[in-house]
Amino acid sequence: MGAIKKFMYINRTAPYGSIYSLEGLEVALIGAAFDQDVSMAFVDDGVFQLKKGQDTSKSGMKNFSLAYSALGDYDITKLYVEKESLQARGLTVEDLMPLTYEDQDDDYQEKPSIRVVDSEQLADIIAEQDVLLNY
Amino acid sequence: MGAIKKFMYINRTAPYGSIYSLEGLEVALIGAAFDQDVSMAFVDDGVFQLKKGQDTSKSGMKNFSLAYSALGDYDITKLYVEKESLQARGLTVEDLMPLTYEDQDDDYQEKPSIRVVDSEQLADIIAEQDVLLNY
Amino acid sequence: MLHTVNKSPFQKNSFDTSLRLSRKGSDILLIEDAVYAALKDSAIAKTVKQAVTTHSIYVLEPDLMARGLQPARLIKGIQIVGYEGFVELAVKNDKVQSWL
Amino acid sequence: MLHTVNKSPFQKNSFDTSLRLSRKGSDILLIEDAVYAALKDSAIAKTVKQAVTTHSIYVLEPDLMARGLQPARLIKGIQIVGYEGFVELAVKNDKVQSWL
Amino acid sequence: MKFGIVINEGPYQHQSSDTAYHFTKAALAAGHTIVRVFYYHDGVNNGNNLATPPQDDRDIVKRWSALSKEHNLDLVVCVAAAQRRGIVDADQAKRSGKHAENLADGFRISGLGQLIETGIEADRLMVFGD
Amino acid sequence: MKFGIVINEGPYQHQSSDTAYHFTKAALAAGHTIVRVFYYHDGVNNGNNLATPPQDDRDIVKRWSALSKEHNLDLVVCVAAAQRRGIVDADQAKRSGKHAENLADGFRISGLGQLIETGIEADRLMVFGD
Repeated sequence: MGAIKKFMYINRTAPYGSIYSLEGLEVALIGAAFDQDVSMAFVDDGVFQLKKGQDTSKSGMKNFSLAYSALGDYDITKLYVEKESLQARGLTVEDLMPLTYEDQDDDYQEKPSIRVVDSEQLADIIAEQDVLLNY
Repeated sequence: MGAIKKFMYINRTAPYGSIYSLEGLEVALIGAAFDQDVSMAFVDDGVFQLKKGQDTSKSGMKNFSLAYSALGDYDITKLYVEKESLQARGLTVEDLMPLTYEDQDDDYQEKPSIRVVDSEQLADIIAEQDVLLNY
Repeated sequence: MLHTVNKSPFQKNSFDTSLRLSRKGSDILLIEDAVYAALKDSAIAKTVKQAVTTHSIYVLEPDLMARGLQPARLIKGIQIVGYEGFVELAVKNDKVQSWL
Repeated sequence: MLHTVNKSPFQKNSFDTSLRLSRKGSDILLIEDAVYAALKDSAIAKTVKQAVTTHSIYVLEPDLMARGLQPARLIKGIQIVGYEGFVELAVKNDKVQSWL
Repeated sequence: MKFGIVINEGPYQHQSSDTAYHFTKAALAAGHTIVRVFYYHDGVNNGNNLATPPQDDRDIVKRWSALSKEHNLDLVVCVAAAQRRGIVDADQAKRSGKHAENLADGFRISGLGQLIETGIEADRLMVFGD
Repeated sequence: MKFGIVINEGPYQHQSSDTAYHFTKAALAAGHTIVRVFYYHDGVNNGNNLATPPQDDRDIVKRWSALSKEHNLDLVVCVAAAQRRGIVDADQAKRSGKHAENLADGFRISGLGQLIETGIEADRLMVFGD
């Protein structure tokens, strides 16, 4: 199939209000098997997908938030969170799930997957991608 | 069935981008047979539903804008358009289709159905309704 | 009169419109993604704090919980209700408008 | 890079985000309800006029026509394309991002 | 008190059908009556009995059917909206020359007049959508 | 040039499927190749062959089937999204114990891997949705 492509999943929707985030996560997990260069961006209400402490017991929906913890095991280790989106929502990175991965190139040390970037940095990262999918 | 109720259809979506406005108009036309006190409000992007000169020939969708002209014949004669929504979109009432009805209580004179009201007036009108449907 | 809102105020204009087109003294219930409007320290918190002084604002607990929002994070004066409370608000008010 | 936007800027934040997260010099194509962003004299016209100086902004003619928007009503500098032009923009740019 | 329920979005894609379901259950538990649940726009997809959601998730279509059975609820799918989107009962399938029907138990197909009637009969009309 | 097309919303409710259709036709007319049209989320409802839209409106499902036949397009419906929403072919109907299938001509059901493959194979991936 030729060269490795840069895939980015851009998440802009909150969880539960619509299914995009859940079905978007399913794409990311399946896509991990294809050995491409994968990253995810969390922008606008997408930052709420990573909020700690989700509990769907009273609303009867499927709580899929724990699946984000699996991303590291699937070698999806670049989770870009836009600083401006966090700030507008009164959140800090401490409000987010502490997602990590084991760095194979650094003696399997556990490192944070979440990288807070500002709009300008994220615009540059988006401009470097080959394939962009939106949830 | 008892007393006549005040039904209001509140239209907040633009035409064509989604089907709400078309299917909402179908409700209004069917509902006219039930002899209730019916009015419609056009708010936010809903004001675009009444824009003159819609032409779907190149986009292949169904042009349903002419059906608004039929509202008068169905005794739906109170079309409230929010002034603030028009202004925010750079529109004036001259941009809208000239919808009219024949006033049975005034020698069948042709009168305009569109009534531009400000937010505060519309809030009062909404508060007087019994049944509110949203498109 | 009861107004419900179900969209995030950061994403769509439904919450703004509910404030503009509801009379003072009305009840507003935030459900689904609209519960984010209740967050302290957000870019719209000032608007919401002001709204709490003119309207009675409620937020649906099952939707708060699903989204991981603790009561301590909410703007003061916003009241938390469950589905039973949602029904009670609809009974107490003589009409309901949904801002979608 | 081509960015497409399909939501009304009066209703949803997609257009704002497309401006914030696209590099200067990018192409932005307004389709579906996003064509309303091209209107002169609107509450957001100032932002759009500014964007025309930093980005190339296009608008899809079939969607303009469906909504009854005449070319004379558009902000100067916005270019009108058809579905063929949409394809050409996607060919010319090496990647495409859809702001929904 | 008599409630009417309107659902304008399909299952799963948006939360509307979930919220409407929990509201309806809570209203019934509080002793209220449900005049009718009316499905409009993509809401008609709540009545598609060919759905098989994952086993670890709720089954939204079956849940409505079960609630209808338990409380004798009138679940009405709008015929015009259903035709556009491919939700048909045996009668509709025959009329439109389709090879199958896919309307779930407890649902029936009827006209928009039923929506207006719900508004007239109910003390409160609750709209759930996107 | 090779295009991949992704459609995330069902027919009629949103314009996405219309825009994707006109884009696809224009790309084909300009001599480009369509690697695949992939239907995800409510987009799977574009493949429901039980739909009967009004005669004065476009028939979105049939239009995709016809375009597929004319240009030998690969129309793929995501299996997981389709199961949730009740879009099944004969094979899926058998597996999940359903009484009927409702997948339109020219469509096939397959996994999410086909979406990733489309992204890899296509020179440009176009996403249409809400």
